[in-house]
Amino acid sequence: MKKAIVIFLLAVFGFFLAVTFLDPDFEAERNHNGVKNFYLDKTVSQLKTANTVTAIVVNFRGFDTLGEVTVLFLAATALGSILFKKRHHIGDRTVLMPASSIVSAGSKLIFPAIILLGAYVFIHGHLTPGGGFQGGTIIATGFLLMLIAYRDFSISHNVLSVIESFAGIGFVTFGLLGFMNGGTFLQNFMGTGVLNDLISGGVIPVIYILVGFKVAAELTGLIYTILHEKG
Amino acid sequence: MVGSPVLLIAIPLLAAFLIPLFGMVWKESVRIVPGLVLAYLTYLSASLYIEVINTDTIVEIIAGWRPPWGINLVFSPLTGFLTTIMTFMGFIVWLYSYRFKRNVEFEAAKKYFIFLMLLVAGSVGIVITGDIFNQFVFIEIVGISAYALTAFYTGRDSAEAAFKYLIMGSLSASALLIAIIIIYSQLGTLNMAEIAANIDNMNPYYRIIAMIFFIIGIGVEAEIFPLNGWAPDAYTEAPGPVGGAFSGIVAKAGIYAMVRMMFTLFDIAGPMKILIVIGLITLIVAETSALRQEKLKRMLAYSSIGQMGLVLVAFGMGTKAGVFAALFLMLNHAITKPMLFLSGSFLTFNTTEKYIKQITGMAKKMPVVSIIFVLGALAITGFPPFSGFWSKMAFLSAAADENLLFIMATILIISIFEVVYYFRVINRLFFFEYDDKISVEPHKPGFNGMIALFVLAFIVLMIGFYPSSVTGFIDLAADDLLNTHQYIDKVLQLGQTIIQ
Amino acid sequence: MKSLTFNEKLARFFINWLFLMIVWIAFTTSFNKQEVIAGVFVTMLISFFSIPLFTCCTFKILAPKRIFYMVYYLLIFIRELIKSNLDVARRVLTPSLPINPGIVKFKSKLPTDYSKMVLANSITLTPGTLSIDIIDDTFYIHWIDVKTTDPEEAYTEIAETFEKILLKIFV
Amino acid sequence: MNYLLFIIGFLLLVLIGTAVYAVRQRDLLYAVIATGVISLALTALFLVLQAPDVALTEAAIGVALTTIIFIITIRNTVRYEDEKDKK
Amino acid sequence: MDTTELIRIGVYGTSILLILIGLYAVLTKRSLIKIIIGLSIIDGGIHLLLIGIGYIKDGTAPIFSPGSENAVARMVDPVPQALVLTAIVIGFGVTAVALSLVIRLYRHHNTLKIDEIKNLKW
Amino acid sequence: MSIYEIIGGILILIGAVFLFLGGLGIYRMPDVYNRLQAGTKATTLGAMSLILGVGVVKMEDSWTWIVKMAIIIIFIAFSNPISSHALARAMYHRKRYPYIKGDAKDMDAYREVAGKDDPSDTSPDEGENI
Amino acid sequence: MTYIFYITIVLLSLGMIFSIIRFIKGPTAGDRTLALDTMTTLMVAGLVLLSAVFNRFIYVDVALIYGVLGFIGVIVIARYLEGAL
Repeated sequence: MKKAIVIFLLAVFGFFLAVTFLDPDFEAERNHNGVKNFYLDKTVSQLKTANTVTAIVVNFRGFDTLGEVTVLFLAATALGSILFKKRHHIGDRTVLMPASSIVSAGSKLIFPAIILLGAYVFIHGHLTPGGGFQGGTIIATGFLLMLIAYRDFSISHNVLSVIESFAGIGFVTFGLLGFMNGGTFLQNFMGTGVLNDLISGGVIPVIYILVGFKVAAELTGLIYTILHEKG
Repeated sequence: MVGSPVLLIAIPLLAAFLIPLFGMVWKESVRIVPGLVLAYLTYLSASLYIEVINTDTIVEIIAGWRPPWGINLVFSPLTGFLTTIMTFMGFIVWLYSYRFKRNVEFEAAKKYFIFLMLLVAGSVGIVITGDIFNQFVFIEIVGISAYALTAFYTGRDSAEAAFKYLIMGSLSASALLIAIIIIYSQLGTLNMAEIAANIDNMNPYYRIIAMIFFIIGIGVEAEIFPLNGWAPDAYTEAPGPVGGAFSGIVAKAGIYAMVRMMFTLFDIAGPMKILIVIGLITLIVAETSALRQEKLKRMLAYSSIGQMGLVLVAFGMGTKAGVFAALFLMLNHAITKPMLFLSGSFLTFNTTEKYIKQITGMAKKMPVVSIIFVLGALAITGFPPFSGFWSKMAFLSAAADENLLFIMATILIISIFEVVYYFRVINRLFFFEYDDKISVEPHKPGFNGMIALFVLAFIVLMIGFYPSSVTGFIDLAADDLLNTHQYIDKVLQLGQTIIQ
Repeated sequence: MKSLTFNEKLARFFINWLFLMIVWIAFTTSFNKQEVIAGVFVTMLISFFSIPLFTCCTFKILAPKRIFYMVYYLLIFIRELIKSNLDVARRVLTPSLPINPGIVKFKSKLPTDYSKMVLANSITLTPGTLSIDIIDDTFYIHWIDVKTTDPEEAYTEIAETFEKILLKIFV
Repeated sequence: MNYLLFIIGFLLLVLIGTAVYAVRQRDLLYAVIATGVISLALTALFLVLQAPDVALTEAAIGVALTTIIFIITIRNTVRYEDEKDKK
Repeated sequence: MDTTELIRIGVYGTSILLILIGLYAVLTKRSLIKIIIGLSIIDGGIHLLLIGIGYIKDGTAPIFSPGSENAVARMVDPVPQALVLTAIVIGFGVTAVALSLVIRLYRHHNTLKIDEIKNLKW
Repeated sequence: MSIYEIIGGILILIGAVFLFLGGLGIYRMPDVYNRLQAGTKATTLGAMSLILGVGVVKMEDSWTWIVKMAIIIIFIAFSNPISSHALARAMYHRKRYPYIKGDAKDMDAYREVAGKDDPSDTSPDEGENI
Repeated sequence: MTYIFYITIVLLSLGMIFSIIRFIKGPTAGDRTLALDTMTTLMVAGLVLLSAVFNRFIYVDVALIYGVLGFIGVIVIARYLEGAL
């Protein structure tokens, strides 16, 4: 009975959504060339950043990114707070049994390459797809591989939180530096260089690198916390 | 220029990232730094507010791109008014909980204060931002801090309340995103002023669909009727001061977002009636539920939801008097409800259930706290010499101007309900004998907590005896909200003066 | 983990640096001055922190003889890979599924984990065999078409060609 | 241009099918693996719709991180939606 | 009907279906983990919808790599992509918090069924 | 058609065929170990060949493609066997019985895996639901 | 060249369909994970092919990352099945 009601409600809801989005008018009445062309134009001419999405994420809508980083920070902190237990076993292992020697040898071998891949992704955030979030996530995934392949691989929570704090402070500080130099928060106050060079885009790659460090530290901490959770 | 609105967001975030570092060096700093930050925010927003009133609305652009393209923050008489209240209440809640968390471990205390600070910062962000997607991000910040704060205590049913809140919160965030998608695809912009200026170009059908999704999206924070199922549980299960923070800070931000959306974004006459309907339903359902609650905090939570409904009804009238009454009600509620929560949580200290019967006869053991509780109850039910009276009067006269007799009658009946359930508590508090078996163990309230309560009581009395001290501010704020064209001009004209 | 002498650390650091630099160049696919300089710094940092981790080989691996055997191994490996794929194709496409699977084991003489890993990977990718588990020196192999169950014969059949070359590379 | 239509249509079908499977499956582990497939199809779809940044994000988050947090939750709770599903 | 139109309808339709499937899971399923899977399916649908908004005929990614500088006219709208980027990361954070709450609930109630966890009224 | 396109096209086709066979293999084979055998081998070679083919086709324009393809090929050749080994080992530790034709009962190694005396009566898709 | 591309796409889709059938049929978690693994590899090949078709070199990064991370996802599930997590 409950299912029937739910399905009926969903049908109504879906009908409205379908009428909205599948209507040809929905495309026909669209009117948004201004923003897109402005962004594409200014990204090349002023910011000298090849990747427009990066330019939007870090510069035009940089405030969102600050909020987003904060959301991740909050999520990692909240995870620690929610799963908090009073007795804390120091000798807790993340995994119960050792992995096969092939898996552990392979992870050891591929781990630096994964970290390098992450670093590559966030250093080239303004040139190729990707950036701080993606790079940070890749690095965290690398740590995840090590954590599940080795029983005695441990990361210091303090180191993680120091990295995280410094990256976050760096982000806000760069924003405030723009505030002091150019007049607005997060303003691009550094020289922009030549399009498609590694050193271009002014403050954008710097902020994305900081975001990369921060996301990597946050996600690694998150995984580390949740892996230590034994039911 | 004393500072910039952007510091209202940047400073708490900076501090949140700094606190773990400070905590490694000096443990006490995790309690002190958030307080300093909140005090600074209160100072900053108050001084900005005064500046705004005397000169002109501040529109802060970010990253050097003018409004239609970049994100902008708007610090107007209205947002300044709300921001000042919210930061001040954040400071009060911090003050109250400063020693409250001393018996908790260091790690937990650190997290508690980070969440509290970011809750305030996120709510301020919701209010001052001028960009709908940015508002979504801030709603998520508020949301996650609120989930974490709700689930703060282990051993209660807090995780359940938080989970309920989370499900509703993320569904509503999805609805908000759909609304943003519709608006962006039709108008090609995310800036509120630009949307407001171009809303007439939008197909009315899509406009209504987008508006419905917006209402669903913001309704969870604003505690409107079908979406407020989380509120009573979350208020009950969260630590005492957090209930105050939810009702005094988060709900205000939600209401603001809703009203800004209705008045500025979708400036249509008809849907205003929606607000009245939603508000009335919320009000009636909440107040009748409050009548049969046995737990103190749950009762306060329902009362808080009811007040939000009242505010929405007042906004729904759409007139100057109505908006004035609504803002006045918001101010009152923002001060009185935290006062009730804070004193109530002193009265039921260290219990998990917080039944009303547990405070039987506590007035003799903790007279000062009890008197403050009564003061709050009287203020919120609208007894003459206190602040609530003036706001209810403003509300009734606004309704009378519009000849909304039905609403007036409803409000009067609801007020009787309120009186009944608050007096039930007061009766137990004062006119029953203290009983060891059911009542809680009285304890000595902390010094800081008492200061927080006294400050609130002082404000309630001050507004009660000199309502003219705040009506001027509220009047300006109401003008600001109603004047959509001025908002659009202020935001977009700025763009023409600072051209990249 | 036994502690390393300074020289060992240095050797590891430099070989890591070399390999990671090659990987970096492959990632960026550019010899632009800025990219290379950035790469030098980044890879230096990573190889410094991965000194205790990345232990596959020392500079010995760069001796010409070993490189020759590596290339030789690669060629044999590719031949076996293609053979194994044709084998899979034949089995999959034959309607009657001509398989006779089973699990056999044999002992290997390879010394380090890395060489065992290379052997196991090669076994997995060569005709009809899949390494299932390694316990100390014993390899457990799933064989799609069991010819023998004797460990010695299985060894000759499955692993001998690879292991001979691997011993020359890694020892 | 028709090949694009074919690829997109195929991926969309995979997406819907896997979503239905994930919702209907009573073994939570299988449902979690199905979310991995959803994320895979979404990644390809984002790339085809010319959003490599988003595809990268979806790939980086959907492949391992979402899986691990879901799996840890399953490990700490129960694997089946209903105890009687356990064979 | 031309190809772009068909692609668009397919993408929108699929996203709507995904949203509905996810909502169905959230509303009817009893297992908490299933509810969260439903939430992530909804998220996926919304992200797809948002990307579909930005797609244009013969589009290419808004990245000015060497060799594609003159493709500006064909570039798809970058704004929805930036929004989705933000939304994906936020969604991941919310999922992590939700799952940790599930672990807490299981610790407390020893069940995942939503109708057995009702100390509070739903 | 240049020589690059011809060679690259052939490589791509070979790769596509093997990838298809990999899919078919995991569909047709009777138990998880055999599926792993077919799946891993065919998809690894298929993906390598296809990616190499793309690199060769693009070699006409620039050398960058082939370098990046090479690194992808190395990663795939390295990681695919490891993941299937991990999977096989997981099955092995969960005592998943391999499918065996009637006459191969007397293998010691098999007993070590299956831990059961008479495996002949287990059909491939039965056993503990893992 | 176009025809080669079409044939390849069709073959990849067929391989994908067979993996999905295996994924749905099961019967064990190992089979499903194997299907996921196969699909990952197919997808890496497909992404490379697509970036060649769109003629954007930078798209290859997506395939690269998918290739590297896909195997970690499989190892995570395998480790869980092993009982090690």
